[in-house]
Amino acid sequence: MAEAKPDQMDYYQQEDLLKPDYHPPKTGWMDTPVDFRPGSWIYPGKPKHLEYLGLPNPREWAVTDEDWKLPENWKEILLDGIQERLDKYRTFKIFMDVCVRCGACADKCHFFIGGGDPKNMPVLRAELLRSIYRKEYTLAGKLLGKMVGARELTIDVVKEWFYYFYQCTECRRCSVFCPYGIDTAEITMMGRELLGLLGIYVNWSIEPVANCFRTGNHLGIQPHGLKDTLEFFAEDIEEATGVKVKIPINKKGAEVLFVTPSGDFLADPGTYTCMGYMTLFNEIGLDYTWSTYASEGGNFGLFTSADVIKSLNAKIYAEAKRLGVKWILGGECGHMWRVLNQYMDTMNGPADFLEVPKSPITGTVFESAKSTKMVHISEFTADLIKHGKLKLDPSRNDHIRVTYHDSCNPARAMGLLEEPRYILNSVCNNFFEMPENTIREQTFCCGGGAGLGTDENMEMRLRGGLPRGNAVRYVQKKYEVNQLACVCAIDRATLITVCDYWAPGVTVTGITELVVNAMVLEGENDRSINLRLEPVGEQKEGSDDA
Amino acid sequence: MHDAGKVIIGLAIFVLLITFPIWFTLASGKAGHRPELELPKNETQCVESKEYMKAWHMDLLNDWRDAAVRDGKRMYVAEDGKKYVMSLSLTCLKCHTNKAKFCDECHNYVGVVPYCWDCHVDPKGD
Amino acid sequence: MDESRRNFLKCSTVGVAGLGLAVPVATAIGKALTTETLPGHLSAKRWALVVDIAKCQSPDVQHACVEACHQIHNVPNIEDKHHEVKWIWKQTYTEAFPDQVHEYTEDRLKDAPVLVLCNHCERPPCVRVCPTQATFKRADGIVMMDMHRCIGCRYCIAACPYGARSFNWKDPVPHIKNVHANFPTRCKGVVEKCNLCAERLAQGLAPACVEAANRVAGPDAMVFGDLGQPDSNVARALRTRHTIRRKPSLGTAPHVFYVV
Amino acid sequence: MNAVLSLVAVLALVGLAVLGVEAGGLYSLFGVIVPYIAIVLFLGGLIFRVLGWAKSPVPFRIPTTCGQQKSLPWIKSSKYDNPHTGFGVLVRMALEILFFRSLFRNTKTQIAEGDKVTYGPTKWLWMGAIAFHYSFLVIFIRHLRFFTEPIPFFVDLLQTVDGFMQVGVPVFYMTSLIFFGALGYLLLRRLAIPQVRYISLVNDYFPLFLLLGIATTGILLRHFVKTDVVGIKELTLGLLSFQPAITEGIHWLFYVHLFLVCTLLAYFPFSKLMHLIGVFMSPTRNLANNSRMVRHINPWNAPVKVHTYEEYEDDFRDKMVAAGLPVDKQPEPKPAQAEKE
Repeated sequence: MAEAKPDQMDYYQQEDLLKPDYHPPKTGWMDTPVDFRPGSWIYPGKPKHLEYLGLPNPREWAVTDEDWKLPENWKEILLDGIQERLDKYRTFKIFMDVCVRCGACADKCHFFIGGGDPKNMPVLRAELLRSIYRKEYTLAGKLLGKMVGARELTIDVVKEWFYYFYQCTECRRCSVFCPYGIDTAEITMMGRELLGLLGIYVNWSIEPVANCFRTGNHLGIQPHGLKDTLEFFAEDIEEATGVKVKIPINKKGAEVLFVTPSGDFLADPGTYTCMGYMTLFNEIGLDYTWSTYASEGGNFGLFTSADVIKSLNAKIYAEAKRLGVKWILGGECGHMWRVLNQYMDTMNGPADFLEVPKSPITGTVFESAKSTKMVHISEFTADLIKHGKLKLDPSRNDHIRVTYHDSCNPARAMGLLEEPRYILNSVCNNFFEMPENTIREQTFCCGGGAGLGTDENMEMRLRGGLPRGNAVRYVQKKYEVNQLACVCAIDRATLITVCDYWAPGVTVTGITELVVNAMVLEGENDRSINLRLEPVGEQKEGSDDA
Repeated sequence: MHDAGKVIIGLAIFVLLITFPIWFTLASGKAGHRPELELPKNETQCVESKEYMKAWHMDLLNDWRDAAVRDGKRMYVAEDGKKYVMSLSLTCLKCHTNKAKFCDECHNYVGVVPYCWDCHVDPKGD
Repeated sequence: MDESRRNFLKCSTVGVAGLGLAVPVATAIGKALTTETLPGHLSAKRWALVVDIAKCQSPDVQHACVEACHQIHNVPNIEDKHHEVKWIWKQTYTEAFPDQVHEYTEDRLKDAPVLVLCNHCERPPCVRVCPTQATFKRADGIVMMDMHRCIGCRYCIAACPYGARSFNWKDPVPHIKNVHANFPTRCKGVVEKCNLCAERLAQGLAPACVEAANRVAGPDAMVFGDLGQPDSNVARALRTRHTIRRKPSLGTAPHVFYVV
Repeated sequence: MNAVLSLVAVLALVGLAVLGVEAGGLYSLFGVIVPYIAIVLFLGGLIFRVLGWAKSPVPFRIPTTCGQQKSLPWIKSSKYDNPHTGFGVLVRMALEILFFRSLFRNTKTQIAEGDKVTYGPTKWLWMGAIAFHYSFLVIFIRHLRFFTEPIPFFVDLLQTVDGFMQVGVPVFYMTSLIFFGALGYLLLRRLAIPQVRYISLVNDYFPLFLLLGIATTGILLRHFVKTDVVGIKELTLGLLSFQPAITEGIHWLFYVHLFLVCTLLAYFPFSKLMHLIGVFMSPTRNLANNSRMVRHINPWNAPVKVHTYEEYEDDFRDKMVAAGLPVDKQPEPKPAQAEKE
């Protein structure tokens, strides 16, 4: 077997990762330089994507280069950028000023728990920016400098920002515990925007952004490609269930526009979730349509800048208006729902051309979405189940012992906690919760959110995934859990690695996949295989072996 | 959104609370009030010096009560050798005949509520 | 340095601990107290009281004793039995001496009213249980109460086998007919009892009840004196008369004796 | 190091006041001018800082949600941890400000038995914080007896309750002890916990030492170095009725106490102590999670470059047509086809 590389999980020994050194280094944090070891950072954005998006300073460069090829006036750009953001965001100003460094946030961050690097304590992550703010905007900082936590803005500070603002998944767990609600996600977003002013992006998020801008989705799937994909899924659905589903695309006058993260078009197990949507909508006879133009619910703009969020998100309302739908339904995704819940209406609303969402099947009016006009698939499905509109046979999922991972954004930026649990309890007979400090608003990130879910970042993903992985292993040992359900596409991509590493034998699934596997469909076949085209019951044996 | 209204109302409440002593005292018109003590007419000398009594009278009384109640010794020998029976009602109030115009003046002024009078009797009533 | 100050200093030292300021500052506190006893005060090695049951049986005598005591000590007169406060009062012989009576106890004693008060025990259980040393035993045997210290926990009430202690369930002042200015009243929430007229002894006077009993019932109705002196009238009385104590089996060694 | 610097700074302030009053006789400076400057800096600075915060808008509604959202009527929503109404926000803020709700949630993460990550509840920091803040508040209100004439009833009431134990004369206040203990705890944890020590700055130690200095001088003045409190009240009433006059015979320690308090007041608006106001203004806590119900307005919501559907269709029209997908604008007919027709 070839020697494992830093971007492969076999490179890392569990014994090592389980012994993070929580003792801070002897040198003060301002005097401790960043260690750019492979596996702990992400490749920079390629110039072609920056050029396409009209972002500044496109160039070839590497993180390990001494010279990051920053513009001559980089310092001025950053300081102007800070000032601009202080003027634009009260959050930024207050969060710069009120932290008392009580340290309550420290051991709430999955990267700190798994890595022990003090700069991954949310408080210190923020201090990286605060120290510059103090130097430039406070009298004490100007006069007393380091003593009061102020420091000069240097290239090394910029490099440190890059390292640590791309070691934060903007999961907001620390914010739950902060007595002032200081939201590190906000600070990380500001930090990333500032870096962006110098053309410092990571390719893992800026390439999807460029793709999304052009093709409507992160993966760059073109309209005909999307059609092919969905048709391919339809074939699999027919094989699995015997039902031939309709595939409405760009259909004008449909009642509902359905938007989901494009991850569901490409990678397993997201694809099964996608097949789940198609089967579900077909079964209930929903008059809906896919869109090729707005073929992305996710929004890597959230990991880039407010302007990019807005630019990518604008397509959803624009397409809803063009197609003349009544309201919008959103699929299972984490950060997508942060954008839809907290930014969309403000940025691109008002959606006065749409109607308050009303389920055509149950007649339920979704009052809580009366302004955005956008409903979460879990809210929609839970309502269907509550009204008995789905014929369910949960025993079809009896080979699955499932636990539920609250994705950070729906949990802490929205509060979608009960709907998925209600669905899971309705479609599975064996549902087990992970320990209470690791679920709901205290849920742990997968370690790969906010644009960090790439293999070159493997060490940090495994370290950051430790708390979640450990909780999964706990229920795996205690309840023989063999599947982890979630409502997030990034989770469906990154938790596979986390589970394989920390809790091997546990597979990852979306909720809608489980729903459809338990549904009794009209005109169905013997349903001996599930949407994964695996014989029902095989998975359990598989996990027993593991 | 700025929520300017809420911020200004909040600030106003804060300033109003913080400046409470100023407007409260000015409004009461008693800012210039000073305690006026009615001193004994036929006695010029307290058991100890005026300065000592001003600062330490409460400790002296405390010591008196312990000596009288716990040790059974009821006679105080002052710095100058004079002897006094240790009794709030019988000794102190013999000269300071008007509690209201002596004790209470300062106590009320600085908000001291001694619990002496819960039990000890002011012979003149209060 | 006296007891309460020492305790206070203990508390405040904790407060400023670590600042190294407590010691120099504590020494700067006002001067030490010079005190004396009053001229003519009565002292004893061990005070004791002998009550002649027969002589103190008449309502007149008993009334005089109770009145004399309660008047000078500002003991409130509260009708409600639950809230009643008493320093000296009457009980039947049977109630007062339960271990002396039997089914053939003579009629003259059985229901005879006996004056009872705090026994100023040699081994007072009330002192043992008091968490703040508000109740303490003086060297001369008087079981004394320092009202300033009483926190109203009522352990002493539970501990006293003679029911000699009363709790002030409400402010007693409105229930005092004529407030006696020379003696403090009590406040709500403290326990009180007979102090064997410690304040009168300090002035050279016998306890008020003794004075009243002997005035109304004639000499030797109550004999009060120093048991530590073999020739004192109290010592003599105990030597020559048959006396009993209340509930001797409890081992508290009361120093109020009764001539049967 | 930062702790030592802070201690030295506070001791220097003490020395300054002692020297100024004892050696320099600068009573008017320390008794009148400094207090006036301090209160002006405090109020002016605080208003300036708050208006500075308020000048920046809250462009997005980004509450941290700590419970179930309001969605379907049959799902019980968490009214206060994830409020969707103004009233819910009010309760959430009250819980936060009065009871330090978020800190109460605190957990301690440990890796147990080599491979189990555990999260135990820990209330020490919460207890320390509550004890400190509430005793501070009580001490603050208690001091109103020196600043008001007549003294409002609640000040007397508070003093009675606080001195309920009736230990010593003048009675020792329970909050004095609690305040000291809490300050000591907050200082010790800063020094003892490696991570917290690592992040602690002079800005963190200085207020702690300053408050310890204020508390120490205060306790000394009340219990050990008894000075003329009537004179002190005459001084304060003079100050706040804008007829300042120095009273003779006040102990120098009082001027030290006053000077440290003035330092605290002047330092307050320009330090982390502004969390007093910040806690009210934090947008992650004081907004309702109703952004899907009510549109939140961003005042600087500037237009951005968008790839419009028209541009998109222009890019992919041929492929869409070839795949049988509907298009808004039919492709230009090719010349050959035109000929046929």
